[in-house]
Amino acid sequence: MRHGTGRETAVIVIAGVVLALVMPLLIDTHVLTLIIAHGLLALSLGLIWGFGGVLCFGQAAFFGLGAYTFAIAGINLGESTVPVILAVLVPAAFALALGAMMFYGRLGDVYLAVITLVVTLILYRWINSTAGPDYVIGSARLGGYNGIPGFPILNVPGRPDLMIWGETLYHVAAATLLIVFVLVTWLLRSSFGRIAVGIRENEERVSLLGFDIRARKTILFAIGAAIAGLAGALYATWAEVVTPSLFSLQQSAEIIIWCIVGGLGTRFGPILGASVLAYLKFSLGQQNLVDNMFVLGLVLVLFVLFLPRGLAPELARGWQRIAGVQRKPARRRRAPKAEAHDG
Amino acid sequence: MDLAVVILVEVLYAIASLVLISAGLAVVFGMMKVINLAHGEFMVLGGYATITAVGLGVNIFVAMLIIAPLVVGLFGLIVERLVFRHLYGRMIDTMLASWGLSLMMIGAFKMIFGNTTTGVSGPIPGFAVGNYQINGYNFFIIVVSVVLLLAILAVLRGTRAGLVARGAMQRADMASALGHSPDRIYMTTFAIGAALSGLAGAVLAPLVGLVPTAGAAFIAKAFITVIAGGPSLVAGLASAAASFGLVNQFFSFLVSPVVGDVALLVAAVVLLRLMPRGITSRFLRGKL
Amino acid sequence: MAETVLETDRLTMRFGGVVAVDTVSLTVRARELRCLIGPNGAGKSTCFKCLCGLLTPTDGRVFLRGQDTTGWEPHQIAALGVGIKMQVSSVMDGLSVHENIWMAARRHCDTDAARRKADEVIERLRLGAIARTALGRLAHGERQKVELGLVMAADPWLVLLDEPAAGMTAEEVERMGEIIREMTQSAAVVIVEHDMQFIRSLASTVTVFHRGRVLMEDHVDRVMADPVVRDVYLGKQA
Amino acid sequence: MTLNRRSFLASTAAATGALMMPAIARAQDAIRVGTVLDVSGIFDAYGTPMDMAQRLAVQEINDAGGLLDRPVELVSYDTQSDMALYTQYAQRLVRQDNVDVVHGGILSASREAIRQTLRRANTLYFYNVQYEGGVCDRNAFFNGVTPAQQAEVLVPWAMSRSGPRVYILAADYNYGQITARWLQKYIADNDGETVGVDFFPLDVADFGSTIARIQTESPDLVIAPLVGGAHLSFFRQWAAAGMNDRIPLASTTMGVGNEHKVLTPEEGNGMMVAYNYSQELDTPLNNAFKERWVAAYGDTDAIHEIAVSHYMGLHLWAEGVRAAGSVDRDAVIEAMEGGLSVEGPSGVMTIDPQTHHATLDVHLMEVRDQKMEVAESLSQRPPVDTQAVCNLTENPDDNTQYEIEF
Repeated sequence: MRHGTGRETAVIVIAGVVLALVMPLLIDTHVLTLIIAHGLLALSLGLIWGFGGVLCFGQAAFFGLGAYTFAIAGINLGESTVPVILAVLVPAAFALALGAMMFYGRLGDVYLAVITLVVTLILYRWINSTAGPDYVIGSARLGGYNGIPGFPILNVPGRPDLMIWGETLYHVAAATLLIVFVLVTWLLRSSFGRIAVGIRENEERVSLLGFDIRARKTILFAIGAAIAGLAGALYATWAEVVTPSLFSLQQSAEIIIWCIVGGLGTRFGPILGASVLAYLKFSLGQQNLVDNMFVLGLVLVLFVLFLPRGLAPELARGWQRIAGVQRKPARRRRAPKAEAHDG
Repeated sequence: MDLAVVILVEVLYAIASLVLISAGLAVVFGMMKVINLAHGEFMVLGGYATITAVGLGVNIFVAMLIIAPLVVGLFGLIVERLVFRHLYGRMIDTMLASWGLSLMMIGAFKMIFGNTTTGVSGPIPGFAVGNYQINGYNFFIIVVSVVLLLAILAVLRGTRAGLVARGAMQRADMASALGHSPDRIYMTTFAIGAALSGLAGAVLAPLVGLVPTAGAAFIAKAFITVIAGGPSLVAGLASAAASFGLVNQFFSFLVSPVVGDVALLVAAVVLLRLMPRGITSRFLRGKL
Repeated sequence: MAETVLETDRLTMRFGGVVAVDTVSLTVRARELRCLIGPNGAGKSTCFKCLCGLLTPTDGRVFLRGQDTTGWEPHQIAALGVGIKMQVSSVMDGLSVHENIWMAARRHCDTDAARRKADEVIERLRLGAIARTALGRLAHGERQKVELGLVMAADPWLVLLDEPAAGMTAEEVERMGEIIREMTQSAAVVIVEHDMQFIRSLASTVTVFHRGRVLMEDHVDRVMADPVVRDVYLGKQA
Repeated sequence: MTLNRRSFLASTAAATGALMMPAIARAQDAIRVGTVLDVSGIFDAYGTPMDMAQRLAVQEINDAGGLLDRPVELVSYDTQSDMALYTQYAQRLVRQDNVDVVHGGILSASREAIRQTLRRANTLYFYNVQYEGGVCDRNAFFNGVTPAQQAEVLVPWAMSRSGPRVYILAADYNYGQITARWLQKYIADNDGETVGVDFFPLDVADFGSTIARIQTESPDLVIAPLVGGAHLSFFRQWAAAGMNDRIPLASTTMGVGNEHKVLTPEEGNGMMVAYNYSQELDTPLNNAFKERWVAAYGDTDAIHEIAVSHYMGLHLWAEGVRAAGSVDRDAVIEAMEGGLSVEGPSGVMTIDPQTHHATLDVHLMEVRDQKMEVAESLSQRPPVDTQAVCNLTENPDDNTQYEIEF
């Protein structure tokens, strides 16, 4: 198994590097960097939903929290290394608290969805009403609807004068995605990851085997939030502005759609979904023929009806047919179990 | 004293509008355990139906109370046949498909009606309470929502369809045991839920400017109200709407409407943490 | 006499006005095989759920190896070394047989040891041919067997089984009996069961539940012969 | 390269292909004007007429032989009322499209989102919308009315027609926040009293409790710088409660997006506003402008004040290029700083070299039957608010938005 993991890592790294070098020939690196940030965000939800069975309607909250943390810490510190670390830690800590509240409260699936959605809305509402001059953190004005422009963008660690942007930012982003992807692979191969999949499959059984599912789900939730926070920081340095729309339900919806379209229960699927749809959205934004919400909605409905497992498993199957490789069949997305009857 | 009356009316109005906003969603959720995330857009469709009908010279009350529910109910019936009936038993998939539908509807509204805020003027004049002026339309909304709740109660209590519905709410297989095909029950329920959403959107249209994206503001509140209400349809709806309406207006008056909204959301989180299965799982058990 | 591994002290569970379990005091010793029987609604399943932490009793206490575990979470009880199998077959459908059993073993040993343990359990249960198959594709009997494997892999000193023989063929029931007897080499086994044929074949001590209370506790043969038991329970069955 | 991209997303190629073509493939010598406007989303009532106006302006410039004998080409992006898209498209305009100037931005939030990006890229920027004032940036020009031009005259006029106790309801973002402070200043300057200030995020649409709260203070006048579609419901609910007969309303924004044409006459009548433009201005230049607009778009329904100021902004810039004889950023800035001036549908507009803001006419108006009737015209008001804090002649590197302090 260890040996297998090593080989898989090597394959991922090689494929990733090749992809990172080839893609700029097809798409502008500026757009690619955005796609990578979205891919990272999709991966974060793909991890907790696809492998942990936790459907979070508010993944955008962690994304926004990461981006805002990066911007606010950047303005106060004047450089970006500590802000990046904080952008990972703050959403993770927030998710730890929120997750503990939800999972230790034994909330069912729908209720989990409601709480995450509501928390996102609260954050959105709150951040949206901070335009007044009293809302400052250190020397950073929160700015309400305006968001925060003009914070220091990513720099070489220890050298605040050496900014990372343009092509270089693309390479840093691609490397970040690759590293996170490898880390997620390792996590899923580890006992923790395999037990998380067990929890997705049958929560009660895993708990009857003696594992504390509440703690494990909380930790997984926090790991997902940490990745989303990192994606937020990446987005912030790319966009050079953070706005409350990062926290919006629209943003959360998009993340879920990326996962569905790409394929749940796979690592690559959500990233693929995010890439395809983010590119589509970017392109649709430049024409007025069809409304892009309409297209996104249509894509979602069609996928749920006709391709509920998403693109990645289908592509994998196509590849297997061509290559004749035998692998384990991809699993179908599970409908949630009936809630445990209460007394 | 006058102020107290004004505040009371505003609180009742807030509760009534929450009931209205949530009724369609509650019926669908109660019967089918499906969260229809296109509910907000169904409401917006009701609003547009009203505005279009009024533009064509129809009496505004006819447009709101008859045309809009019919149009949206019919639309609900069509999408149920086209999309949702393929997804029963796959709860998350149903939710996602309805989300997709909601995005499509927003897009379609933009293409058809444009993105500009539209609306109709309220048909009822304001009137004075002592030194204060109140929006007379508030009373209309309060009346409509009370009538709506009583109507649901009467149907559930007094009719054969209501009996089947109550059975289906308890257990999905109960209805088929009574000799009714679940397929038809689901179809009817969805259409009725959609019609109620259309009614809500139509009745609220004169008060709130209508934009294609207006549904988002409704769905979150409706979602929260329905879930927090818990298993009983009418009692749950009324109790959750009352709690949230009270909290919302209290903070709206004390601080601002934004804080009122945030307080509502915080109340929802606290409530669900304390009563994870909703208010009526602990209180008013066994009521309708 | 062997050490006491499971003890309940006046265990009581009320649902609203209904008393499902009424001051039940049980004692199970190490490596004992004990069956809990009774007609439907007698309270044996509710009692079982109180033992494994799925329900918190209204009154009374549960002790496992002397430790007061009343109100503990199921995972805490399982983590003590208690193997639990519920009435409805409950496994991780999307995972393979090996992955399922590995997970059960993983709680008390490291990854590699858990893999060896899983291999060993699969060997003992003769599941080798389907070790890599996802549980969702298996027949009911096989799934039940895998679930027993989950229990065995945890090296428990107490095993709680709710109707292990339900829905099995005669052959499978026989094999199940063998496995259970094998388990008693290292653990006490408590079984909630309906199937009298099966209970007789196990030839163990039996606790009879009736209306939430313990009616009688004795060897299965004597219980079967008792007229009161026949009246409340067996009489209705016949 | 183009081929690859097309095959990558064949389905959208038809719609987007033109935009993906490398810059070299287009007309070599065209002068490129980049614009970012909300043509869809909740602010499209502002953005769509602005987009129509800019097309008209560019067409006029090209019909007159272009600039410096080169045609002018418009590169427009729809920012979909999403502030995050502004930086995205602004970066695209300067990095990929290599435009010579950027016009656009509607909400102050969008302006602040792109201003720094354009400054860093040394691309000239024109913000052609009324705003809260105070931005001091040599790379940018502003031709919309600011509080000293608008609120300073609107407040005393509205107070003289109602009374001294004023309640302020403002949109909750930089425009509303800063404008509310200016309003408070002018109310105090005119011996009035501000009895309440409330801020509303742009998606608030239910004002029931607010209307009750206002009544507890019983002000003589309500001034409402509210913005966007959701806030329109305030005016409707205000009328529905019968308040429009009891307390007069004034606004610094109502009507900018043609809100007075969406509201019924009963709802809108009597509201007091002050802008640089009204369709009802009976001047030869305005009548000619409306004729050209009708020729292009059929009717005059869409024209509103910021569409006109956007149109004026483009002509101001074109005049700057003509005067400089070049599209080079520094040359155009120097030419503009020479006190450049144009005359158009909204009268004469002259650039103030010290602040890069415009000196312009302001009209006090009252809404009557879905029209803005001019009650009084004040000609050539300088941007004194910004002049008080900003001097680009002395301090050309300044890059701040100054806010009013009490």
